[in-house]
Amino acid sequence: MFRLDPDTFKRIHPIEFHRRFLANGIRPDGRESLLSWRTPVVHTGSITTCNGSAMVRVGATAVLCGIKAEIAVPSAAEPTRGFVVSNVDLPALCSSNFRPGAPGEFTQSISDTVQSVVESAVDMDGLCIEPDRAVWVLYADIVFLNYEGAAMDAALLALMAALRNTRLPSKTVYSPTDGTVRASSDLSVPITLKHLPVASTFGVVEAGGGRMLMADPTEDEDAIVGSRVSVVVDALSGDLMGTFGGHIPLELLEQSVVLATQRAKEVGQIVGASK
Amino acid sequence: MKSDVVSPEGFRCDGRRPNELRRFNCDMGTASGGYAGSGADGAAYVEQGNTRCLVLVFGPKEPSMRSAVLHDRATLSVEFNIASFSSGERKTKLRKDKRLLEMASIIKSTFESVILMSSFPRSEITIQIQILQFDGGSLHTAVNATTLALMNAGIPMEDYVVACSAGFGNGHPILDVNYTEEGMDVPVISLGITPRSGKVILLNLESRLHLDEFEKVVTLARDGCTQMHEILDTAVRSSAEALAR
Amino acid sequence: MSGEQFLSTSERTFVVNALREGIRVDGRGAYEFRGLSIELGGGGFGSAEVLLGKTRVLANVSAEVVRPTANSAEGFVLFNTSFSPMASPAFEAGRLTEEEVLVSRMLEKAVRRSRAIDTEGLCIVAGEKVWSIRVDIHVLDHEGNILDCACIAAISALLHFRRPDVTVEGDQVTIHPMDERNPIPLSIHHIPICISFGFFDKGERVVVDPTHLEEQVQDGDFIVVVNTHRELCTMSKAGGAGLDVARIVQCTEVAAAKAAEVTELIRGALTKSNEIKK
Amino acid sequence: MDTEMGEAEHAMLHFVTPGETVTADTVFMRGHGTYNDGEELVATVAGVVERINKLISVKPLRARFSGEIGDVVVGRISEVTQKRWRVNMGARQDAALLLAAVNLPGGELRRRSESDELQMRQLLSEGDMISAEIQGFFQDGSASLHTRSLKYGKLRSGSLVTVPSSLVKRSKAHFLHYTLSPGLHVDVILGMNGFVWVSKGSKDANKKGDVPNSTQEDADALYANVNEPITNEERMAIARVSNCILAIAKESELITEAFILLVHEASLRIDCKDIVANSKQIIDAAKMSY
Amino acid sequence: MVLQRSDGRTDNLQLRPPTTTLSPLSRADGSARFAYGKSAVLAAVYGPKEVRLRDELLDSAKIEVLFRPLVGLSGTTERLYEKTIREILESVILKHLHPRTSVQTFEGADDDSSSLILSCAINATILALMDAGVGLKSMVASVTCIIDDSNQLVLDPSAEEIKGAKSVHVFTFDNVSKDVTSCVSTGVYTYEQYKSVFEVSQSACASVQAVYRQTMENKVGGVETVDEE
Repeated sequence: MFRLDPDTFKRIHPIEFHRRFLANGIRPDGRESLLSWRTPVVHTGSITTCNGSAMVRVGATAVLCGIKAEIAVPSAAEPTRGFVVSNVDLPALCSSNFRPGAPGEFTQSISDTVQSVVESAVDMDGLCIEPDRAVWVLYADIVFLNYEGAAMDAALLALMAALRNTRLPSKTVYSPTDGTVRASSDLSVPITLKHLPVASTFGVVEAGGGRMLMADPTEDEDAIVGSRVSVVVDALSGDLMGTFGGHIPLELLEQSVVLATQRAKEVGQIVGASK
Repeated sequence: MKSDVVSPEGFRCDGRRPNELRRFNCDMGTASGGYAGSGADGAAYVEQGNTRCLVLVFGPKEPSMRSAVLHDRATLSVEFNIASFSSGERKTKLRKDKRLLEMASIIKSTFESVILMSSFPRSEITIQIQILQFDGGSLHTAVNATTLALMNAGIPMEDYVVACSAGFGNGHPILDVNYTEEGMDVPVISLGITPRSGKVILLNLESRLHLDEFEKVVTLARDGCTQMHEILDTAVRSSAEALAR
Repeated sequence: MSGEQFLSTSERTFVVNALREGIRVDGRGAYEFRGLSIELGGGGFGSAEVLLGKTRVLANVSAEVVRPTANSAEGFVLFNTSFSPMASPAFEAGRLTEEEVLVSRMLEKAVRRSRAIDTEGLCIVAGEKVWSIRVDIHVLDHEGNILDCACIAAISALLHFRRPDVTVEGDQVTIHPMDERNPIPLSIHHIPICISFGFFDKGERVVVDPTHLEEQVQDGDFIVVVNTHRELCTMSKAGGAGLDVARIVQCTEVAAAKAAEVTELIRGALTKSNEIKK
Repeated sequence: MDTEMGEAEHAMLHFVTPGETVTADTVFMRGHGTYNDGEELVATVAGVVERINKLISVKPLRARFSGEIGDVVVGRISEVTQKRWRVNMGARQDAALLLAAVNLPGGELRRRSESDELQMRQLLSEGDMISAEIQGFFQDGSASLHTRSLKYGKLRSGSLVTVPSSLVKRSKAHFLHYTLSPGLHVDVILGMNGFVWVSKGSKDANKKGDVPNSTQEDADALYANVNEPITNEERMAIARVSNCILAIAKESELITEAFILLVHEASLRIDCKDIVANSKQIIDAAKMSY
Repeated sequence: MVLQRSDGRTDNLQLRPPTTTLSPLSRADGSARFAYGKSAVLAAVYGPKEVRLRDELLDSAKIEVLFRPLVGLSGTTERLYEKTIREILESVILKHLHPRTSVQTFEGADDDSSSLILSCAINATILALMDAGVGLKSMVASVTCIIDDSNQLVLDPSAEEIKGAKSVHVFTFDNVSKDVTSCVSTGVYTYEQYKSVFEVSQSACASVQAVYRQTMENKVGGVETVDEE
């Protein structure tokens, strides 16, 4: 009888391929349940030219975040507030689904959600050097080296790990005469983080006549994922810090929040173990 | 104390009378110089006073972009550039400077109505304008230079487009306004006419001018255009003679 | 393909032949504007939605405190046009069309270069802090003559705009919230009004305020920006049918008369919106 | 105006500029470079008035090549599409060379099959130079070429020189063969479009041109991509002839078979690389020996 | 204690009656303006119409969404709005009925650029789609809630109220399946607060859907409704 090898089958009938896994409750990458996660691996401080950096792997997804601190003038409206400017880049090299050139809608919306979460996680007033004159601005560039799903989860994880790894000069002196800031050459002071947000992404899939959650879908599994929800939970307090999602039944949304809270604690420990 | 645009003796800051054009100098075919290699089909270099302008014309040629093809006439594209060293202060050029885009668009639509575009379906004519030195009146200098370059390229036109500017300073209409005068808040009209019909095809004013003075100024600019036509025509004929010999 | 539709030859001749008989397709006289409605303050100070016939433009003025360019005592006035694809299928998002460049340049020239706004009055501390006034122009519906409509919207919004009051004591600059102190209007020297003419029949026929249909048929345009002091602020004609000088002079006179009418309508709208506020 | 224009009048050039009335006489017909403004015939280009019977046209001094049927041209393949090549020959549009208008290897009288369409790029691919003849024009004014003679086809063993097309006059001889010294031959193809191909000459001048009863080998060799072996002496000769043609163009003189030879002789005392820089001197010397 | 909100409302869970205008634009196939207080959005719909070749989908209509802010140029926030709205529309438009076509919607904020604008944009878009006669599976409606600094839940906040909020929630509900069609929450909040937010939002959305109905009925206008019998 005519038989297809698994790779060809996946290529020709992606939906059917994944549906058969789904029917058995297992995942093509070897995970044994719909609700199991790929365990993230975090390395920090590997880029020495930055004030802080982190490399995160979630399965085959690899993302690197580097943080550079620069001095800027605060806005007239909030004279003591520093800035964190994050940017997510999914370059063409990380997956065949992204094109070179200007970032697309997906990349930009991830950028925006990451930015909105980090704004409430960092103590911005702690970045002030001299009110109305000088504050720190932390430029966080998050670059995906390989992409296999979990964009939001991995990007936020890399950013938070890098922020924990960030060190600023211990002494800064603002000179009112020429408006410059002199900083000591040591990098020893960590920045204050109020929260440790962890994002968990779920897909909504149809299986056995009903809809259910699929934790941490890979890029391939997008073929059967109808819509997605990302839940951000503070690993320190267990508070929620954002949900971003599409079409989902109410009970699944509630379930995702419960699951995300559990997972945030586990991931928080992994990040907490890094320096 | 602001100095007068026209002195009581009737002279302007560069020694001209109010109705006098600046010195005009031109060279047709600069880039190709009669021999092959430079790729341009026509070229003209024009000096009006200290404003210097080089125009190259390419085409009609196969359109560089498929999407630009028009089935019933040629497409005209114009690029307008001002060299960063052209004026006193060095200015780095913005790639999408709206002023330059506007200039290009004005010149494009002016010449579109004069060139016999329908003789060249599915082809493209490109005009590249470079202001090398800027001393006021870049628009009219560019228009005159473009007319010469198009003729040099042998592209059929219904008529010349000749352009000239005129302004109004302390009670006097003045012809062919230079940069210093532009800086003295003189309102300037740039006027382009097709001399055969004597009709206005290009008109541009950028600063405030009272309606009561308008007719005087525009009439002066028109006279300037007529003078300009004689100058350009002489230039075309003498360069043709040189070539025919 | 999306984008603008072409017109048939018979549609073109229909429009031109009607004009030869002195009739416009929508029944207007040659020098007659379409109905003009100016709605001010729909979204607070400095917003104006102008409806010229069915052409709709929204202008919004906002202000922020910025640092001026080196030691200057002048504030900024910035224009931003957005030709939303909402207005016409011919407008594509993210592409700067020639039409958009021309409209935004004309507005800048009409309002900024003609010094309609007192930019020195926007200075708070010389070389340190100035107001930057931003005019965002949104074209929402394109039924012809965007430019005149946008110009009316921009100038109405600027006239309607109020910025927060500011006090300077030594180094200390205080910006007072609007509910604390009465906000301040901009100081505006004159009201430039843009009048567009369309020419037909090799320049023999002329109309003001061309509709979208007329714009597609016309042999060229002529734009005059003039204020009630009979000062020409900006004029522009590029290509199209050639015009006699006499015809041009005649157009400027018509424009001055039209501008006076439009200015009256803007003033009326302003008075009305002030009354509602009280 | 008298229809019987004398020789002397012919010699007098009537130069006009755009917008200038050529004639107000209504008996004349409008030709290239003119338009009707009411009763008057008006010039659209700066150039010389030409009259053939009642047809008045103005020929611009310089203009893009526009071509006529029968013109020999040299061009470069710019694109290979289904059933046709597009050829850049410096005209306002690329010309088309239909698959049906070339000789195919394997005999002339063969049906063109789909496999030929697929193999077009093996015959002529982008960048290849060809010589061809203008066969006709399409509706939109672009030219259609043919190479159905063994004198046309792919060009090899030489280099391209481009000159203004107005300097090449229509004549009987566009395939020129020079024997510069015994055993040293240079061939020149003078394209009407101003593209000139200068190449190593065939030993026997008679072999060029239309060869009756072409053999199959000849047809196969038509599309070969290999240059013949060329000696250094021959290379210098090709370079010298090329530079001579550029020098003629620089001085705006007509490029003809005889004049190239004269200029070549006049150039011999000057280093090959300095020919263009000293064009005036060489051309004047060549004219003297005319 | 009588509660007084900055715009005069007396109840934290009070929804301002939204103002709607149907088909204000002449060129678009459908258009609508939707406003909560001073936050207003104008939406226009073109389609289903001829699609650009590179966007053509074999089995469904291509849905494009473009959001423009009132002030300034669009940035990443606008992209997020576009993505959110597009995902809602993809689940709601009967796009498989119109293969190889495109449905384009354009939203322009009329006023105010707070998160409230996203709710307005979603609602305006749905109204514009109805105005254009594009087939929809269901009506979705969106509301915004905040948890203010005293941990009170406030429905349909004004721009000032949003500024001081601890967290902001934009919920969109479907009127047929009662599912959440979209949720965007930012800020820091507890699970209990979150649960109360979606209960409140769900019932508020139902009243917005009633407004849709009223708006559409007004369009039908003149024709006497059936309640006479």
